[in-house]
Amino acid sequence: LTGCGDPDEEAGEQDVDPDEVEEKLDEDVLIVAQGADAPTLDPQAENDQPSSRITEQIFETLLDQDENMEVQPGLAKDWEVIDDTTYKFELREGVKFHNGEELTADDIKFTYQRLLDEDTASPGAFILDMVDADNIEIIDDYTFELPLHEPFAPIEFHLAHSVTGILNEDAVNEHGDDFGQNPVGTGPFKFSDWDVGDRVYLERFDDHWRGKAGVRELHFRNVEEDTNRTIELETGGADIIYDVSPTDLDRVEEAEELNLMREDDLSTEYVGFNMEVEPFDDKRVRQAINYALTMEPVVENVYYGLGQPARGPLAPAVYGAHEDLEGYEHDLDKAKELLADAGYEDGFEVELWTNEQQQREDIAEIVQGQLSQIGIDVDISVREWGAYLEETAQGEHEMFVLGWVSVTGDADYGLYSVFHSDEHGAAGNRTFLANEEVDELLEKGREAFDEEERLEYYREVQEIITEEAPWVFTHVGEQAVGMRDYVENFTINPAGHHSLFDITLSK
Amino acid sequence: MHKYIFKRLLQLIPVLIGVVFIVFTITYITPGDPATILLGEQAPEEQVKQLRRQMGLHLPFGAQFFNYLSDVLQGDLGYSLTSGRPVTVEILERFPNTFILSTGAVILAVLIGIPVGIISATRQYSKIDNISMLGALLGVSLPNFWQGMMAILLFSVWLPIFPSSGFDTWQHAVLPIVTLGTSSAALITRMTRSSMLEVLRQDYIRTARAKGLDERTVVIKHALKNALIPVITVIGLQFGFLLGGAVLTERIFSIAGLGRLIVDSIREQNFTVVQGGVLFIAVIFSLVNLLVDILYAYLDPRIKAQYK
Amino acid sequence: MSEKLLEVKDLSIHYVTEDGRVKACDGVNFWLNKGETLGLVGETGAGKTTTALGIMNLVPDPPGVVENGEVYFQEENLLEKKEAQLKKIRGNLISMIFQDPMTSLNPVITIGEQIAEGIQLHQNLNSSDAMEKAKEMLEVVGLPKSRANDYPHQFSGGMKQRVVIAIALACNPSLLIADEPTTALDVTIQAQVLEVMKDLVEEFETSMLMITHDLGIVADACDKVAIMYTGKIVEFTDKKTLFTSPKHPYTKGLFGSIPSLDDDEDRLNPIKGLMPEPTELPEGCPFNPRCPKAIDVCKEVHPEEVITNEGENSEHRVLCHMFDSRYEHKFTDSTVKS
Amino acid sequence: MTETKTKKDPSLADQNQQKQKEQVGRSQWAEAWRRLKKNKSAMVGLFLIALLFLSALTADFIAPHDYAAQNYDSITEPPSSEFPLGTDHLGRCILSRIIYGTRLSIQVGFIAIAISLISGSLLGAMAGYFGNLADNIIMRLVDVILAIPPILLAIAIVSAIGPSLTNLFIAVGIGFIPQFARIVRGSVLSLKEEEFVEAAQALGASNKRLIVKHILPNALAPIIVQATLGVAMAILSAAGLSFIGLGAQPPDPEWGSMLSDGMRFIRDAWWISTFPGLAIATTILGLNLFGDGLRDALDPRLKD
Amino acid sequence: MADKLLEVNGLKRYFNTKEGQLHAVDNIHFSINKGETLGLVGESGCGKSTTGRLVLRLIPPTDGEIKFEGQDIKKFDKKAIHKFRRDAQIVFQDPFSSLNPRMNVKNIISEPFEIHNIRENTKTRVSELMDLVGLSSRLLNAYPHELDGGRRQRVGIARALALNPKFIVLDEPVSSLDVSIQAQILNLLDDLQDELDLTYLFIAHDLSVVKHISDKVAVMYVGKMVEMTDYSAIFKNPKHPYTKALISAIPIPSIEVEQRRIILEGDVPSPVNPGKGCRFYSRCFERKDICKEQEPELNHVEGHGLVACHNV
Ligand SMILES: Nc1ncnc2c1ncn2[C@@H]1O[C@H](COP(=O)(O)OP(=O)(O)OP(=O)(O)O)[C@@H](O)[C@H]1O
Ligand SMILES: Nc1ncnc2c1ncn2[C@@H]1O[C@H](COP(=O)(O)OP(=O)(O)OP(=O)(O)O)[C@@H](O)[C@H]1O
Ligand SMILES: [Mg+2]
Ligand SMILES: [Mg+2]
Repeated sequence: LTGCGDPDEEAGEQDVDPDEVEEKLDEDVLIVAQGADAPTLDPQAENDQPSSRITEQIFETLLDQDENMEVQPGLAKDWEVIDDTTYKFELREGVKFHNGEELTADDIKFTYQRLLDEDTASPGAFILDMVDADNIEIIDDYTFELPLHEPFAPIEFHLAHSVTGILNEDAVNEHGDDFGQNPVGTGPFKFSDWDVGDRVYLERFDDHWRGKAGVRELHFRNVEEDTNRTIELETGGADIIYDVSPTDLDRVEEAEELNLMREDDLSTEYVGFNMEVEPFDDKRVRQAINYALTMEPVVENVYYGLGQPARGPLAPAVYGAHEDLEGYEHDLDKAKELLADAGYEDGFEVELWTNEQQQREDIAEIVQGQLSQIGIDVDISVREWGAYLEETAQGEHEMFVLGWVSVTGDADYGLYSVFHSDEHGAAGNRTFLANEEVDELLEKGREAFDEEERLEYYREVQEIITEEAPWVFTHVGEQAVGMRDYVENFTINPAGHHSLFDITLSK
Repeated sequence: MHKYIFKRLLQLIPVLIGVVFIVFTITYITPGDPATILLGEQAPEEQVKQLRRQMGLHLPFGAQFFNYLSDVLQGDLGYSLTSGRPVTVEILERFPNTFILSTGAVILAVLIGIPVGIISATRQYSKIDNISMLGALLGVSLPNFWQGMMAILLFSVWLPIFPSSGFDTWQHAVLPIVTLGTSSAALITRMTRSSMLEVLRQDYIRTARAKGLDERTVVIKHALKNALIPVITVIGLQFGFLLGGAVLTERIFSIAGLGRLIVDSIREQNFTVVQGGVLFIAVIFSLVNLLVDILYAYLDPRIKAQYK
Repeated sequence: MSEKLLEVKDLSIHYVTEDGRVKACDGVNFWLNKGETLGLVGETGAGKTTTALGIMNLVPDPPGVVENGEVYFQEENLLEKKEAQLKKIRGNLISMIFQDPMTSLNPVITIGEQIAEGIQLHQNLNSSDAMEKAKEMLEVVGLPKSRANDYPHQFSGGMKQRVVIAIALACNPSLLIADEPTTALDVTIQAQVLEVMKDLVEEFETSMLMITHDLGIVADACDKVAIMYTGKIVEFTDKKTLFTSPKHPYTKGLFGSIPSLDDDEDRLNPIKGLMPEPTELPEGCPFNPRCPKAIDVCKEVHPEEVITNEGENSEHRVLCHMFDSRYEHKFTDSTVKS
Repeated sequence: MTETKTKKDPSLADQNQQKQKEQVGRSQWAEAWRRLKKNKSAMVGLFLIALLFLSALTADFIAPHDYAAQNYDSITEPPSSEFPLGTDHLGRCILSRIIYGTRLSIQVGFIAIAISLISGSLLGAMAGYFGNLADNIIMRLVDVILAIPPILLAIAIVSAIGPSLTNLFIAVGIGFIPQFARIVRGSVLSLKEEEFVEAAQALGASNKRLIVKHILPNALAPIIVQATLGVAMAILSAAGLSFIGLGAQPPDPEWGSMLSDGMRFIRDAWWISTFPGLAIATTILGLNLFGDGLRDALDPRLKD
Repeated sequence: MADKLLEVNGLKRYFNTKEGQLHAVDNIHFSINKGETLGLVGESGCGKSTTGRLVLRLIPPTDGEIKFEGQDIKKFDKKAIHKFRRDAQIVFQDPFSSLNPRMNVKNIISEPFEIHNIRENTKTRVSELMDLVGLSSRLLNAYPHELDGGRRQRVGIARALALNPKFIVLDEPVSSLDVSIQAQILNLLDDLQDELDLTYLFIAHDLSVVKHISDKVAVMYVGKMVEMTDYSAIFKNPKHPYTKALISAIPIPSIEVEQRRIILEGDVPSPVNPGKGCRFYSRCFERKDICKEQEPELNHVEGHGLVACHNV
């Protein structure tokens, strides 16, 4: 069992006193546990949270976002807008890849071209859809111009997204198909080993441009069961755990040697209507359901107080979220009235779909329970994920429970795909909302370079969406990170992939 | 004997082709499209189509199946849709864990099950018999994942003796092996007992007793070998079952095993891994069965005589 | 009169089952001298095997219970002995050949080993010496030494039976109990096996209790005969007396049931009816429902053993009211005629 | 028979006729039942199964609450007089859910086994009776099913046809086909050689009659035993599938999904998963006890 | 010459086994006259039951001709077979396995009527049959496991008689029974034959039983017929050495006759791929060189019958 250790480690140990190594190991190793393994560490090959949380440590993006989701310099130390569709970037000098090569503008071009190349078949390609990578103009090693196909105001957010992490051309070519198992980036930690399905081993990259990270080694463990993750934290099998189970929040909070950090995230859960089928083509019905549902029980019973009831389509942490939206109050009489207006005084029967995910199933059950009070008879159907996505994309559904994460932390990402009529189906708009006003406002938002103007468009569109009620906004997510009390300087990031550069351990 | 083994190996071929066919069909009719999965939900239609063509997914079922089958026959199980790595590599990476887990569980089960079964049978209806039979019944009655969770609460939380997840050191292996082993042990105990009872009724046991042999010799030398055949069948089936069926235990204890790989792949619609994984387990399972049959021959010369 | 090697006194063994109590062996008395062969004859279920197991103290418990009686072997009561002592006797001083050669050999152990096992145990030999001895025993029963490493399924029925005999005689026992040793065999093979047995018993001076249902075998191989019916010995005497002047109606009925090779009888003269259910034996004499001579007293009173012919070299015991002085007179001439 | 002289065998004048008259005509089933009745643990098993059926039938009357009613005022409450086994995270009465759940468990167990029993027996009977090619093809097919671990097979099937209760039955059922096919084939192979089958053949009986009247009824005992034990295993597999989210549809109170859903509360609210777990264990215990007893009762070798 | 009910010529039946071709029945001839009994004896595995099955067309012969009432049964069409199944019946050796344990006596005995679509008066017919074989009517609802061997065998016989057959194969019908019961059944079979004008093929390994019931006796040895003659001749004056040994081996329940046994060497040889030469060669006490090389023909011996031996 122990034999599957790292060969390098053995080699390295030879000239050091083993006892010392033991000690050092113990002190300088940070173990993070999350609920899934990363399928690959090629940032372009996956677009999922477990992978991003690791690739975030290995790769860096041109721009960065701080804990308030505001854009900060990343590998680019400066940038300017030349015109609507052209940006000029200036890179930091002396940034080293883990293989020793220095970062140049060529690497940026290579990275973006690879991401957009059809052969790469990257699930994250759409993030840079608007970028014309082939025509990136390299001015010198540290300066280049980035052309866009069309004006795209939120581009900075996109350039900070983890799929755009900068790769080294030589390393990619060297490892070919195995790059995902041998990632090479510029980040503060470099890849060292991987027990697939179990643990990823990272080591501090001593030549990082910001200096040395706080810990010598960083391990990401895969502990799927929520309860077990907490147990691992309690028993010292992990120093930090992500996604503390709602039921364990109190336990972690109250334990003396453990700390809990909570932070709103960028996700919104919703119950959507298929607006192309009866009776949900009638706004009154959608509104009635909105009035009939109260989401306090969801937060309370499903998430144990983690997160809050949603009052609009965007999580408050998202740039551009409308903070003053009131949503719908809980008013059964009004709901019944609206239903009667729409001709459904006796209610109706409806199928509510969800995928097999505990919280969504619970939400479905709560919705079922609450809607029975206004005579709507809900039949829950739990679908397998693939089938669920496919069938909801094709509009075979009536009502469904789903969520959306504004991964870039910007309103455009949080609204365009799910509410624009160009995005019907698989692209994200599974309610089939088609509202010209909404479309227009969303398009304007993309092109408005004036912050105030842009925010105004989004305010307006969020109000319309609330009024149109394609969704019942159920829940805004909150992430909870548990850690041992000796873990210091952890900063939590709303996007979920936290930078671990600063962390030190004071055991 | 060699000829027999060879013949059996030959007979495996149609079975395995059948397995390939069934798994392939199941994954084929499963809704969800590998290309979409690979590219993510937000990928543009064009790109998806392109990829489908590239993967040969536009072909009719028969053609796809034969393409796959001919690849398999050449030892190529394809590439994982999520990680892009060869399926064979992914499987072989996971297999040692699963193997240690199931072998450990089977060994534990045999070490408990056979002696307890023998004692129960030789003292039929005694207190020991009743207690062990009740234990065995409970062992098969309690869902495995529940037992696993209880084991974690008991031995990782309340009495922190063993780690609750991961699979790095021998300590990690203890709880999952015990969890899996107990239910198998329960089965083996029951089988051993009934098989022993049956054998102890036989005339040759009476003959052995009439020779004046002491009871130990009668039970161990004369009865056990005869009673072992059905027990070995159960052990073989159990082992095969554990290889692919330890999914729940692997999940509870966060062990990167084969069963979990396949289940995760099913959920991610990572079809190539599902197909390869199931095929791999089927091969191992069939080999275990063959091994069991060969073991029969060593236990029972009559069976050996039939293997031609 | 030579010494009694075995004497069974008032042995009763019952099987307690759900359906009731089977008195498989019920007050059995007989004895056997050194060097003699006693034939124990009876139909299926009469209790022959049970009696034999009783002597070996191997009655399966449960359901069997030894209710009563003594079994004297070399003047010691076996039923009072401890299991450890019995183990020294079993297979050593007393051996038993079981009914079915097909099932009484362990299919997964070589026959050499099965013979050697007992030798090793009782004669304190090491395993290779014991195996040597086992091979000799094989030759004694007419099988080549080389087959010691074969398994039972490689032998024919007759050969297996010879192996069983070799096992039984391996330690040169004083008493051999042979439970229908040839019933499962073909006639010509039966003749071979019987011949081997007779020779060996003579050679080793072994006394034998031969259980059978075939009066032909008794005529061939035995010195004494005990006829058993529903757990009781109904007639016990020497062979000659039995064949020349059988007394019990059941014994006579048996003779009448056997087709003769010499005469051309048109119809056989069988005992009427069937053996009663072992759990529901009739009142009085258990044979009374089938007995051509039964009178009222037979239906009411249990017969007691009557010893006649005491003058000769053997006793002649009969379990029948007809010979009991108390009831003799009640049997009129008309009923006695048969 | 045209002309028959009545010739009564005198042996028939049986003395204990009276006693025998009561017994005569007791089929082997009746005989087995009589033996079963004497087996204490089998009767305990039967009692537990009866309890199961009873609560399934009378759920509407005996359940204290609606199984789906959510009470936000009493979330995850420990056992109390109002909720004898406590409530779950949506404030639903666990006792009521368990009581209603018997219906589903019975369905899962019995329907899944019915599926595998019917198809397995049919396949096994055909393989055994016709032999040769049919035997080879069918048994290889069975080997194929057997070679795929049942839980993977079930997951694959459920993923392919969608997770619903019916599909769960089918998925679990298919996994059990090999067991029945093998048992039935084995019995048929040996029964085929029995003299009573040959006797019927000598009378001119058709293949159909031979299978239906002579072979299958005699193969029934091991099938029934396997079925009782199979029901237990099916309930367990269904619970396992529920654990990975492939079970019943909420809010259906299927025990396996109650148990697995409650698992995340195990440290704070043990009652949510423990009681369904006990319900499963008790049911399976009952079925196993009964099945074991039945095996003993039906096995003629154990008669003496 | 009397009517030949059954005539068998050159009958062969080989089985393919793992070890090779098993000559279960190898070129035998015999015939049975109407109303007579042919006794067929031989050691276990010599092909007696196979012969019985062949003549009833329960298994097809490898070669040879079987004529029933002068007609080749191989050529029977479906209808003729159905008729044949009424005329020819079988009673098996083992009364425990030859009755379906799930059917009661009534069902067993009435099954032939069901199969042959005889619907009228089945009830009376069944009770007549039970009377005939001496079964009490209170056993009508009994199941086989409730009956003892003798009664079971009577049920088997009743079933065989149900369709008024002309011919019955009795495949060791008494060998598993106790002597007293055996005698009762033998008497019954005798009576039935007289009463119903039945023809029997009586298979047994017990010569005294065969002698008691048969008109003619045929002796088989490893698939071959070695001798066939009148029942008295075979006992008084056996010609084939195997027959001699067989007869001498019977234990005679009498102390008056001093038996002189012929003890044969070795075991019955395997019927798989028998070589050339006489099959009895290995055990024969009168063997000659020719016996090893050449298989003896079944020849007619004047005033005796058929014998297959080079010495005769
Ligand atoms: N283990 C047992 N349990 C219950 N009853 C038994 C047992 N063994 C024998 N019996 C019954 O005891 C009676 C005598 O049986 P036993 O075997 O001694 O007869 P047997 O004379 O040897 O018969 P056979 O000639 O068939 O061997 C029978 O009625 C039998 O059913
Ligand atoms: N279906 C079969 N397949 C292969 N071999 C067979 C088959 N039936 C019979 N045999 C073989 O044919 C030979 C003759 O068998 P058969 O049953 O006719 O013997 P038998 O004289 O009736 O013997 P027994 O006295 O033991 O009943 C035996 O060696 C037997 O093993
Ligand atoms: Mg006996
Ligand atoms: Mg036969």
